[in-house]
Amino acid sequence: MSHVEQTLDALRQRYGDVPTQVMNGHVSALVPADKIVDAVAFLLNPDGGFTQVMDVTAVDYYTTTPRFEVVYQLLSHPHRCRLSLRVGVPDVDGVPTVPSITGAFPGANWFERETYDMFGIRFDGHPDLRRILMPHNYAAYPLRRDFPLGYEEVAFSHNAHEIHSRKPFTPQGLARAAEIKAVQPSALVGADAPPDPTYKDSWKQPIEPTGGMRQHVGLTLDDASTIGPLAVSSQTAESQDDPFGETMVMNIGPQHPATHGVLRLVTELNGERLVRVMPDIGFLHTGIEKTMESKSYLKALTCTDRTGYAAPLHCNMAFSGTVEKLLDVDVPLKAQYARVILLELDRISSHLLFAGSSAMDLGASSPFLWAIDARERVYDIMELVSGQRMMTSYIRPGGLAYDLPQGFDRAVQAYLDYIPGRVDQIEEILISNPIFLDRTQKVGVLSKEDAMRWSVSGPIARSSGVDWDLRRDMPYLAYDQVDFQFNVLVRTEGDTYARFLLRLQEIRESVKIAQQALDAMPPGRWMTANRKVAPPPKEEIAISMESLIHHFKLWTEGFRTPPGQAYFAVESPRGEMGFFMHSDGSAKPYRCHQRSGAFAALQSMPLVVTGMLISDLIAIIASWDPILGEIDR
Amino acid sequence: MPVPVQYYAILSALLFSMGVVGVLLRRNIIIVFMSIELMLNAANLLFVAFARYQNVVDGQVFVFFVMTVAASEVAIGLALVMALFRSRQTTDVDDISTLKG
Amino acid sequence: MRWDLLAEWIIKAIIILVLLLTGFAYQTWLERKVVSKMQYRIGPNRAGPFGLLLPLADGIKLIFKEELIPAMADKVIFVAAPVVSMIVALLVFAVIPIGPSIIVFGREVTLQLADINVGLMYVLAVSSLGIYGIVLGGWASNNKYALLGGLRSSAQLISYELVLGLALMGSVMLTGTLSLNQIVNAQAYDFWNWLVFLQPLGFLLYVIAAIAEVNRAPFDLPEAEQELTAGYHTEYSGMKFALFFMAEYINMINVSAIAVTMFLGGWRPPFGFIPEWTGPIWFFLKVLAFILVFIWLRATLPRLRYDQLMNFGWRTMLPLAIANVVVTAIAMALRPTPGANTWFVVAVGSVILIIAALLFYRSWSSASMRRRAARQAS
Amino acid sequence: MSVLLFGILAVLALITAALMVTARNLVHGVLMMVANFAVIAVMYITLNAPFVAVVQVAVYAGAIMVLFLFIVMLIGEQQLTFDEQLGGQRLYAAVLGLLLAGILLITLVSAAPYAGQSQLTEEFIGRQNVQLVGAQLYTEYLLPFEAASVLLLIAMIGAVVLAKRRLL
Repeated sequence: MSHVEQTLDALRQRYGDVPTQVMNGHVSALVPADKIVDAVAFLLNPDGGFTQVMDVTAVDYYTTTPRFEVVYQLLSHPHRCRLSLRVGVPDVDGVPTVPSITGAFPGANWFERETYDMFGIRFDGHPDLRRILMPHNYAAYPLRRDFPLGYEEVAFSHNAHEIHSRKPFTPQGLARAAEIKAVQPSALVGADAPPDPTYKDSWKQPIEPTGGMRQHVGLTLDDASTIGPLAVSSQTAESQDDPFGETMVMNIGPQHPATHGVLRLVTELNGERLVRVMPDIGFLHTGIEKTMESKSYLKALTCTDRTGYAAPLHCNMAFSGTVEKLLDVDVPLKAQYARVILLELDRISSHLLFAGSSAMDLGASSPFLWAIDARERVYDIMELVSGQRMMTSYIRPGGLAYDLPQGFDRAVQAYLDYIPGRVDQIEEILISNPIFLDRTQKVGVLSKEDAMRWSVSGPIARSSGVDWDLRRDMPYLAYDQVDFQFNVLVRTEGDTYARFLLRLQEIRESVKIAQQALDAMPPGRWMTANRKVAPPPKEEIAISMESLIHHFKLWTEGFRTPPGQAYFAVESPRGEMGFFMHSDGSAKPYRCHQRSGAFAALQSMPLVVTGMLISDLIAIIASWDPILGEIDR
Repeated sequence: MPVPVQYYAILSALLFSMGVVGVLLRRNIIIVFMSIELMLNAANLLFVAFARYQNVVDGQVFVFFVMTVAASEVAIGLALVMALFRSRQTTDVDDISTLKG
Repeated sequence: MRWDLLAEWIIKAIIILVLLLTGFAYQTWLERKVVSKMQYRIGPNRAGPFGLLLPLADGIKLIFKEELIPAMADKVIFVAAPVVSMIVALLVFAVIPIGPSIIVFGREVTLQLADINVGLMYVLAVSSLGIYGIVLGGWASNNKYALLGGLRSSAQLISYELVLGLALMGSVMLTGTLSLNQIVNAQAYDFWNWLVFLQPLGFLLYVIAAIAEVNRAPFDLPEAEQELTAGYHTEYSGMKFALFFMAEYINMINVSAIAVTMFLGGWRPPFGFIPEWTGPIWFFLKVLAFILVFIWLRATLPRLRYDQLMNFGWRTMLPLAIANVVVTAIAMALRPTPGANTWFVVAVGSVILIIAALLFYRSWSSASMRRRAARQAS
Repeated sequence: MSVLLFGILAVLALITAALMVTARNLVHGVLMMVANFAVIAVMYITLNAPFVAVVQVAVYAGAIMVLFLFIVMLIGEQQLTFDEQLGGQRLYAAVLGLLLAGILLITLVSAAPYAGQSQLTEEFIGRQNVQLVGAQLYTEYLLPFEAASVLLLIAMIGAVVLAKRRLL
């Protein structure tokens, strides 16, 4: 009896009837709403066997009651399994409300904020329930199914005023939104059933967050002080030497050379020493999840490239893997090997970007350009295989977009021969430099416990001593079919130096994997033979009417997935990159949620910065390797 | 035509008086400090001028001593300003007239 | 009033100005070219052959760029700050000898604007004013990054100026003069008379302090773009920014020229048999070598952190500089007859000092590491 | 010529001093003080005291006033400026200042002729100035010199102690 079954039995004993769903290995259990905190706390203790909550999100079953379901993805490191908990969300005072699990697992903090932001679900007991991705005074919940899809009008100087006055966050916009009652949201969404009168225009009704809607513009440190890690650091700040009895608040970002995108950090400084730091994200939020929910699976795939743009193939892979899990298709071995090679190249390119930019943030410019040079050569290979350098969308549900080109193995082999030398070079100029060591060692130490509690995964967790790598522990693709010889590198220091060195050395492990996959690549098809997913071959279309029709249907309408839920994750360069998908049986994902490693990891950054200097903060941000496209989505 | 030494004496006297007026007139401790520096500077000028007209360098040597004193005074004085500002949040000399900490 | 002398000064001043400004322009070109070679890049190659017209293009771009003055800035000081920086940078070169006396149109002309008897003190005094441009620029911008950059630089410059001055004192004691011309003459005629061999530690300390003085990597904290966006010149654009930029590069030339003059025999050729009129060429080559070292360091080293910089300055550099002066003084007092054995005593003293320095740095860094580890653990 | 130069310098020195004393903005005050020191330094050069002049610039302008500036910026210029309510004090200050200026003028101007011959020996104070000052400083004034260095040391320690203490 597997651990998941044991757990389900235990849950049934505790809560009576626990309806479960199983879909191709994805097990989910419906838990009573008032028991969710108890359930999570029970599962996360050593007896429960689960260690981390990897993801929290919601599904909007528009027109049914309860309308919302919150979905929790639990991961067990010792038993190497996942369990999904679902909770039907009851209404309290007209507002969908569930208890927050942040008390039992602090790492759910940002996930719950995002769910609140996107669905308007209130999490009782959450320490800091504010909008996270949308503007703080945004008056709607965009991932609700009845939220109308629109488009962004481009504001030119001649019409900027008019357009801005229509925005939902301006007073005029709010007034207009109240006026326009004629527009039926359902008409825009294209839903079949008439909307439930209880929820009519519900996407527009503002929900008071705990503590009332904040009137002031932007975030203040009063807000910040209520957040978990910041509240801790503000206590230590009292005991620090404060020469003037006051501190300075400084904004780092969103436009700042060292924030790796549009990340804003509200910092409270005592001289140059950090008292508190509060990350503020969402500047790059483009509603990718909403967009994906309105597109067929193949078109939605192209959106994933645009999220984790430093490692786009991993996003492709996580998405395709989830869809394959829903479809239960077999991917041919050649495609799997090719995917492994490309994913490892992708990882190398992402880690190179990290190594270069974090060296650059410490003031060393040469390693940056060496790394970028090496990274361009990965793009050359990507261009060779897909015709695109960055947004390849090459890995697709069922296999690859098209066959590998001639010369692929030669190009990869040349790169694999070349890259270790370049890595040595970057490592040598930095690791042998006492200034670099002084800047990074013992800076920003993240403890193993904190890494676990804050849902951190991937290289950051590994450099804090968490021995966990999905490629080894929950293998996917060819990782489970072939015994690739590679080491999961684990360091115990947990400082910036460990995070830097670990990623750099992971490049060598990636080279090993890619080399073995390249040597052992079997011949065969690049795409699954399942005609429900893969188009018929070109030569068949020329002679068969049915094939042509099928091809046409596949490219216009897309393939349909069986109804159900699935969660699938890959080991991306920034930790666990997972997709949660709910399918209603149509050709579009009913709910598609991307779980990004960088998003989860970034919320733990304020833990380690107290007492550090601004310069250290720069090094720490770099070592967290945030990619804002992936964080904001 | 060389400059008569009286001219230097007049200039020095005027600068010194300005320093005194600054100390009397202003209550901002930093300006008061700078006024004291101005007075020392006026004295220095006279030292150098007289040394020049007596064809000796003793006056110039004295300038160094004055500068040493000025530097010490500034080091201590500014440290005091910092300390006072820490405890009282002010640099108004009238607010810090008591000796109580 | 000697009008001919005045005319000579004006002509020399103009020549120095032109040399410094062209030197600045081609220094930027050189830096980009050299750094690009170190980073597997091509570097400037569009404007003219080998990108040689790039400085010109840069200048035109900067002149025509919009000049922004932040609304809440102190306008007068905001405009004055880069000018102060630039003027101070240009003033320093006035006392540096770049060649021997030559006969032009039957008139003996020294290749130096002013041979004043307190030349070295003048250099130190004037370069200590350079800080005002940076601090005021940072303050007047009314920008927190700029203010932090200004504060950082004032603390940094004050700390390293002490070392800078003390590092030069050993040479002054050995030559017994503050006049740069006489210091150069004291290092005649062959290269083994250069003061760098008598003052190796002084030379080393000077070079490190000089890098800190001109805010170059790895001491470029006041303008660390990743931390303070651009530090004190965050708000500057157009020509005002260009003035700051020029001041920084001309200061690089200045400190290199001082290093050459004080330690590497100034304009003197390395061997006595080379004719003296080649002096300016040797001077140029030596300064160029220094600038290449500056560029090399920039391409290689990461930046220090602020507290590390301060620790290094006060706990390592300053004691060593003082020790260097003391050892030099003892060596001079001990020499039996003037000129004899100085060589030996000072050289031995310096070697001992270098060993001491290495040991000192080792113990200091490991001690601070242990302290920090203890603090982290508690 | 030299009287003209003196006149210009004297006017500049007086203007900068006056602006410093009356400055509303502390940074401007500090800058005026720096300008004043620079003007006086030029005056020292005309008085054949180049060493004193460069030391004046290096010590006063390069170190002491930077320290002032540093403090002003560290604490914050806005926090250091406040409305100074002086009332009747202003009148007394002006009267006393004028009185003092008068007394000083009378005393100094009448004393000046006794200062010595105004005949100058260029070779005495010219090129050898540094050596002369140094020789005087380290022979005749050795004791005061040592005393001054001890004073500096005490000041340094005092400043460190004051700055280190949490509360006064």
